[in-house]
Amino acid sequence: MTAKASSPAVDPDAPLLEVKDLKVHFHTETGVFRAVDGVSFSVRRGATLGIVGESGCGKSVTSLGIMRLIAQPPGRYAGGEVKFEGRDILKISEREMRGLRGGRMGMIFQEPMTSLNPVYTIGDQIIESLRAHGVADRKAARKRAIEMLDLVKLPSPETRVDDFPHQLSGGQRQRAMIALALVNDPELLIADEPTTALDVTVQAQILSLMRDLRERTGAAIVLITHDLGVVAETCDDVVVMYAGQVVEKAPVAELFSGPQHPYTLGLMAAVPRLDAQTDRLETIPGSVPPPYLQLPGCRFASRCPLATDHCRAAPPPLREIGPGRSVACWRAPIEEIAA
Amino acid sequence: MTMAATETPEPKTETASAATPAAKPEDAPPPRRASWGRRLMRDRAAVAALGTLAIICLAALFAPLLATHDPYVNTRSVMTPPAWQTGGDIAYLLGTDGQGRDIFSRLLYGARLTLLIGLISVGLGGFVGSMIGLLSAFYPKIDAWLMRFMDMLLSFPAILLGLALVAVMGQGAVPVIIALAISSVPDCARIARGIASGVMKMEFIEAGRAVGLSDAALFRRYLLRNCISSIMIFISLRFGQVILIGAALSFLGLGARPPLAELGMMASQGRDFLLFAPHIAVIPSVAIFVIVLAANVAGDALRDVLDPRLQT
Amino acid sequence: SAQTVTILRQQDSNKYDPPAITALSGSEVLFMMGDTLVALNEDMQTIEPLLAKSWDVSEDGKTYTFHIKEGVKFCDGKPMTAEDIAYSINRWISPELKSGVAWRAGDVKEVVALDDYTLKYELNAPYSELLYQLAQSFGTVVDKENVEALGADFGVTGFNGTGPFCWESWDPRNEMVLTKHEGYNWGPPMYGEGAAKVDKVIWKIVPEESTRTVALLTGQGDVSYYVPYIGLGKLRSMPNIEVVRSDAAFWTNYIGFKIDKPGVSDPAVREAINLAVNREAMAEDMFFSEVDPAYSYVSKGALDYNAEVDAHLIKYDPDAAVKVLEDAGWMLNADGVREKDGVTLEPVIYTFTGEWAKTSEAVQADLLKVGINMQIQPYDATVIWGKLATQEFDMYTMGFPYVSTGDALNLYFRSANIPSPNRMNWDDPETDKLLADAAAATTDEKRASDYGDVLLKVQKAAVWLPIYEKPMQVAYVKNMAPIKPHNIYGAGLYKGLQLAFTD
Amino acid sequence: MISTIIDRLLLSIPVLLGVLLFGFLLLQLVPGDPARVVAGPSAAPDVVEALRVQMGLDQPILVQFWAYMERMFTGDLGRSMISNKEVTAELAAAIGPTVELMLACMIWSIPLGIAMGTMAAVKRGSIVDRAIMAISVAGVSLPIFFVGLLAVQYLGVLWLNLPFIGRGGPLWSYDGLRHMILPALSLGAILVGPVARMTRSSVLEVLKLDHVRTARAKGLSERSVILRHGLRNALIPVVTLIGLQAGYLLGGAVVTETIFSWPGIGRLVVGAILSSDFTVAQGAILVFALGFIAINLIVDVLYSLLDPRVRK
Amino acid sequence: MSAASVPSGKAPVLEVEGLTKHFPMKGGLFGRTTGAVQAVTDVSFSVAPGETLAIVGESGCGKSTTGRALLRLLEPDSGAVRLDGEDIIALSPSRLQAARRQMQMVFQDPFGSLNPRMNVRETLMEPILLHGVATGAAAEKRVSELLKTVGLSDYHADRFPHEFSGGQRQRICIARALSTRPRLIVCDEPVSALDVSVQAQIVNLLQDLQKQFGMAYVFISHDLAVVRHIAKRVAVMYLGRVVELADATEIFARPHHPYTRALIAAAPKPVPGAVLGREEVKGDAPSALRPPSGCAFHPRCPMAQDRCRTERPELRRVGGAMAACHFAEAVADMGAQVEAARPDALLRRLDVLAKARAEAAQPAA
Ligand SMILES: Nc1ncnc2c1ncn2[C@@H]1O[C@H](COP(=O)(O)OP(=O)(O)OP(=O)(O)O)[C@@H](O)[C@H]1O
Ligand SMILES: Nc1ncnc2c1ncn2[C@@H]1O[C@H](COP(=O)(O)OP(=O)(O)OP(=O)(O)O)[C@@H](O)[C@H]1O
Ligand SMILES: [Mg+2]
Ligand SMILES: [Mg+2]
Ligand code: NI
Repeated sequence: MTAKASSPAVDPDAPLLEVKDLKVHFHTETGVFRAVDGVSFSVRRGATLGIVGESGCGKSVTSLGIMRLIAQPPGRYAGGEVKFEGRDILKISEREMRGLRGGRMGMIFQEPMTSLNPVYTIGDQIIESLRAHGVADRKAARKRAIEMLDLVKLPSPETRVDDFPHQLSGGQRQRAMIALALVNDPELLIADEPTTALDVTVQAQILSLMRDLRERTGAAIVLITHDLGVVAETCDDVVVMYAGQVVEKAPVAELFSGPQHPYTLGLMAAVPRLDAQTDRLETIPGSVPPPYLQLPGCRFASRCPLATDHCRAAPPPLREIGPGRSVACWRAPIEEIAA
Repeated sequence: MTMAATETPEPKTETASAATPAAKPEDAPPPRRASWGRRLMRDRAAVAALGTLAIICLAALFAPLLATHDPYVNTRSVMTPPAWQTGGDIAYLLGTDGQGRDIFSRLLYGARLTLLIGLISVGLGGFVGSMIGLLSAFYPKIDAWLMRFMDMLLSFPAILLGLALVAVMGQGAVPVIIALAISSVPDCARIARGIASGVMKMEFIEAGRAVGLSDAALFRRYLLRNCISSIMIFISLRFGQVILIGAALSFLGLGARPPLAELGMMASQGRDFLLFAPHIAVIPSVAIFVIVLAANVAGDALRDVLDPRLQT
Repeated sequence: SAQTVTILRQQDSNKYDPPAITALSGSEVLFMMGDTLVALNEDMQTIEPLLAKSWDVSEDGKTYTFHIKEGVKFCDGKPMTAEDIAYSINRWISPELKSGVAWRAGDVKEVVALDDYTLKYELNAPYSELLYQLAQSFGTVVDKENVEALGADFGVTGFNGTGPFCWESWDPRNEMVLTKHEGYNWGPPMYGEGAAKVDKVIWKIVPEESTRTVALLTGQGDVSYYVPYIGLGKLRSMPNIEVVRSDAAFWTNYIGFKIDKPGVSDPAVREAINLAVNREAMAEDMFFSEVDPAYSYVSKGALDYNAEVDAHLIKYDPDAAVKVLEDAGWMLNADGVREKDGVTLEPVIYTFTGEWAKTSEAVQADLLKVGINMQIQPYDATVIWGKLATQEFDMYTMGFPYVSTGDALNLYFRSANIPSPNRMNWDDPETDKLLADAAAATTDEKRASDYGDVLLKVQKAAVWLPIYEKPMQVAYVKNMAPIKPHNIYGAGLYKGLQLAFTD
Repeated sequence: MISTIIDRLLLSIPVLLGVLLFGFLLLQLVPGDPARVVAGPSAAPDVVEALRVQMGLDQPILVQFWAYMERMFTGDLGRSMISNKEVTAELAAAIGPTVELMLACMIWSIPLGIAMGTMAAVKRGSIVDRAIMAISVAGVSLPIFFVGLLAVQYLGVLWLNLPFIGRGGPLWSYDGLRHMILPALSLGAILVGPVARMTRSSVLEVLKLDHVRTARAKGLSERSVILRHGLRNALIPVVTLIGLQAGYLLGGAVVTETIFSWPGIGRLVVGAILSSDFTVAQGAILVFALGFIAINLIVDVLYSLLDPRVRK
Repeated sequence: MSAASVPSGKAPVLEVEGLTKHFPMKGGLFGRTTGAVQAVTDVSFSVAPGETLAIVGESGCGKSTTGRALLRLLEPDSGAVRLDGEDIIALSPSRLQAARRQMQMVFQDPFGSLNPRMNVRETLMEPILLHGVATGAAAEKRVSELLKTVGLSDYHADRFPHEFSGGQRQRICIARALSTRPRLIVCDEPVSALDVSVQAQIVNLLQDLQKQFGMAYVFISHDLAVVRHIAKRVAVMYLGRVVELADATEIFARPHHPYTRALIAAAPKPVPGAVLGREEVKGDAPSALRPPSGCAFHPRCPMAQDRCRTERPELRRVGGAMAACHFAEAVADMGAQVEAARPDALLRRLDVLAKARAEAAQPAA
């Protein structure tokens, strides 16, 4: 039992966060819904991991799962581990978890509109977080809040700190949200589609802000998005999810230069490109299998032109196919088929 | 035809669990969320409430058949306690009132009138109110005016309105019904407007306009159809309150004229005997309570099942 | 403090201006706050001196000369003189005041103060009731200065009287607080002429019937004669409560018929109604035998009661009622209601709310059994008087206090009193003549015989349905000195002079 | 804030005008002749006629309305038709007790309702939740007079021997306080249920919102998540509900005042209407409407205190 | 000022001139007007038959308002909208209703734009019957044709919207828009709410339908990549005004307005490392309630000069484009992005997929 030794000497290369075979199920009226069904990945300090995938594939549930913010019921952790600095945080007490949340683990949500409490000033909300994590002095907390707002480039933070969320524009709100997430210098920042609700110009500002902050603090970032462009620009490694499972994992450059999973391939091809005009967009025929169908094989099989009976019968494991690269497909690598 | 996979996975081997050989997975019938009726029936309190309501309604409907005595005929056995109490008489199940009339029989007839008053007024007020609410959501131009008007109505408590109408029209069920109906109007209008303006914000309204629909068709087929069930649920929730207010009016000495039995009036008459024969006041009060409780519980359950957004 | 008596009553009065207020709720307080020329003994027969220590009546019975007590003072300390009495009486009968009870003062020719302590009361015609009427609260002596100073607020923000208690404060619909009038020593002999024995009287309004009972039980009130009948038995059984009763109180509740309305215009119908209503059962079941069922229009004990009437009382006999109706041609129609010549027997009754409504409901139920479908229209006590002055109804309910047969007959059966209080529209020259004769009679025999004739006549015509005679019952907590109920105008405590605590 | 109040006051003007119009119509519509009511039943026709002229009843209706409005704006509500007292004086005497009663009833029932609702929401699905909800729905279904009668019977007579007749004096005196308990309890009982239900559903709603998730992600304790981020936001609709319930509460006050002989506006208006004292009724209705407007004004102010988004 | 017209000789199907719509801001008692949201100001453009004109811009810049004003779902304050030469704005309500046959709309939200209480048949039947396109059996037949056209089957007709996925719903919406064979379809962000893979299906469908039926599209979007893919010409809006209007190829190769340039630069590209050297636009878009003086973009513009603060640049012809910038020429000279080809590995693998698909489809065909 080494749990007492809360801060062992950390190997800087050891992953800060390691998710192993995480399963989150929802028990609803219509049955068990496996929103996240065996997701594994890890993040190093100072690195950004992107998670991409279609709507509903379980990205948000994964991120909330890491923070232990799944509402139970209807949600339930059905298995797996979430190791933060080597400790499985699914097993620690709620009290301890509270210390991590907002402290060493920060989170940014998609909707800057609704993720801030409309009845408190943004300053209050940041101060609240500071005070929950040990800053006793209100004055100092306020000073720190202003600093933080300045850091995220909110114009005139001294006055803005007393603004209510509705008095800020969408981009400013998201900045405040980032300030809130970062105020306690987290080592891990989870950002669930932090820019989806924003205009491209503002999105660019926010993304660059996040890059700056990562460089400054060396925090690890898990960035969830459905926008491959954002991933390409921001992430070091990418996890591609499909229907609650990881189908591919790769360093960003490799993923974009040569995706291995047919789904990733389809996704890449379906994105219209700004830098080259194509006649027709590639599509992935069909759609995600409804969650209530408990398919025995690969969940992508029904849409996959390469699927074989084997694909339909047995779920492909996530196989390592190179340094930092894995894919969950029986038929990968694809080039070999052509050969 | 090769055996190579097409978009259609052939359901051969163990994939049988993939259910029907749907052409596309998205076409597979989703596991049916239990029908709302079924879900309602799963809620035991709701079932009890609905059952109670049904029994009360039936009892009220068939009052002439079920009544053991003529509700208007007095006897010499006054203030007989209910049958189960000492001094009770099995012939008078719930005892008799101060005039020696059978409370059970009067209860049946009373429930009849009470329910009738509630239904008519809630129906009338609900209809008018919902129409006003729908219209003001549909035509933002008249919205402010209609809502000011509703504010005005709202500032007359139903009981006051009832009093005023009785002053004008004389005692009777009609002014009470009108008062209750009028006082239901602003509430229903407010709720209907809320529901309808939610619907009006939806893009399909604009889509209907873009298709070229006339206002009338848009109102009927798009707005009304989408609001009606929510509004009905609210109206059904309002029913209990209306009965309570009606009973309070009767209690104040308005409402039905004697010898007609009405639950509120029965309670009101019984209060003079409260110390000596409490059952005369308590039984009708409890009857009102049970009716309203059942209506509320059933309404709540209905709302939870049909339209959980509605809360008040 | 223990020297405060809380009296519970049902409703408040609009104001406390003697001639303007005809309701008991006004009179009962005015009796305590003010004095009248003469007082009435609790035997309800004997006139006692009050402000007048004695009086002479002229030969022709038209002129009364009152000799007024000396040393009587208003609450504000001002001495009261005959002038004040003359002012009060003249105010009562003045046309400007439009008092509904001006007629009670008689056909006045002139009321003047001859000197400070002599009052001349001159009538145009003899009026045998006069002294009784002068004992009522309407002639309560008021202070002219006070009346003029307060104007419309007289009896609302203040009242300067000579009674055993003085106005302290009035919180309408809640309570009226009176304080002892120090130095009061001119009360009627029956009460020993002294001052009040308690410091304070609070008239508390408690509209709910059962609440009044409970309030006495729980000591939230000390005395009440507004205890519902159902509560009296309970109160009697309580060790700490005394209930006293006076049968010398004449109060009859009756239902009257408009004898010129279709249906009830048929004497057979009226007779049948009298036969059909079980008043004995009502008295027992609804009023818990606290009242006596009534069959005659005035109580047998009342002055000038005609014993011949006894032979014409209509007792409960529903079978006979049916027979009378059928003999007269009133047959049941399809709805089970009797009908004749296109007239259905569905008389409308105007009734007071409260106890009267209950009575009407019982009557309604009894009548239904013989095929008469009476329609009840209850009205609040404040409106019904106006309603009863109309010709809209077929039957009405009414209760009235009286001291003599003549009292009742004069009130209700003179054609001059149509439409109100002669709401029956009883228009009979012979009655008028007999009543006039009786009023002017100079001998008791003559008066008794004339009144007796009228009584017999109306009783035979079945213009009323007498319901019950109610005695006066006062309930009070036992640490109060024994109370003898009075019944003048229904005011059970009269001057409040007997109110006292034993400890 | 100030401008919110001013705006709200201005918005009340049309409502107020409507109320005035209603009061005027009431006098026009009552059967019978106001002059006859004033004159009394035995007055001679010429007296009544003179009174008609004096009261301006012979004028055209618009002139009457104008005169009426003029009187209203100068604060002259006329004199009682029955007691000939200044209506303003009558109202002034009755308004204090009613306000007292309202305050006393809200002071316990609203916090209790909020506490119960929050508790139920937090313990959603548990026994506690179900118990609280059962109590609330029962509270919503209780006829107000029944609560009053029971309070008299049990708390007044059998158990606590609390006074239940009228007002014992100013609220701060011992006697005044004791007299206040039962009426305030009975009247408040009808408010607890709705407030608890609304609070529960509103808290549940709010707890589902994104910003609560943010609060949790900050590592706040569940307690401050619920109180600071759940309840605080949830109170906004609760406050609205209280404003809407004001009418029901005012109506309930009429019944409560009757049962407890409380010398307030409620009893005044019942008495006035039953006795056809229409000037007093008119005045009382006006006061009720003003009360409603005032309560809603307070609600609006509270609303903008609670919700910065509606602040100007 | 109809210089912004169709380059080719064909008569335009849609001509918009000086379209303006300001929303008054009401506040306080009696709806005092406290200001106006200048949602759309003086917008002019035209669309040729069978052409796609895209309107792009940031949130709140007035794209939707323009689109709705075109169909007179909103009453514009001023301006003219001519559909085949007929001024829509001047039409009486009944004529307008008839004219709607020629112009239809597809909305952004596939979940909200179908009446949840009407099944697909009813939804499609409604415009058909309303405009007398067909009746009775013919109408039924038309519904089933429409379903097929958008890639759905007959058996879908009896289902209700909630039984469909987002992509399928958008197909139904398109079918509804097609049902009257309109000359013009306004698509207000029809693919923004969809996943990329579904988005691709819908975009392809829209293109196919245009080829087949030849109607013109006004395609509103904030996604430059989609716009580039689908549109022939592009209008860029900023704060209610058109700041640039040009051919798609021209705009993406050589933006003439600093805002267009910034927009293109800000769009993330699915190319790792592309972010380097991006110049950011400062701040957020200003409020349409109080647009800045002069050029509305000047507070955020890296090239802004004093002149920009005071003098509002008119939309003028600059080379092959129309732009509203005092320095349009200078901007154009700055050139644009380098095109990056798709990596080989990706292309090869896509090839494999395509072949497999083709193989699978053959026997079926
Ligand atoms: N509380 C819940 N109860 C039931 N199902 C849920 C719940 N939360 C999420 N889900 C389901 O889990 C699945 C995964 O949801 P999740 O929010 O993680 O998707 P996502 O990948 O974040 O999608 P998006 O890109 O739309 O945000 C969804 O199908 C969703 O319906
Ligand atoms: N009905 C309305 N009332 C008041 N203002 C409105 C209304 N509709 C739109 N606006 C305002 O007009 C401006 C333009 O809105 P519009 O919806 O046209 O923008 P948009 O370009 O479509 O934005 P988005 O990309 O967010 O859809 C916005 O500031 C908006 O707030
Ligand atoms: Mg998500
Ligand atoms: Mg838009
Ligand atoms: Ni596969």
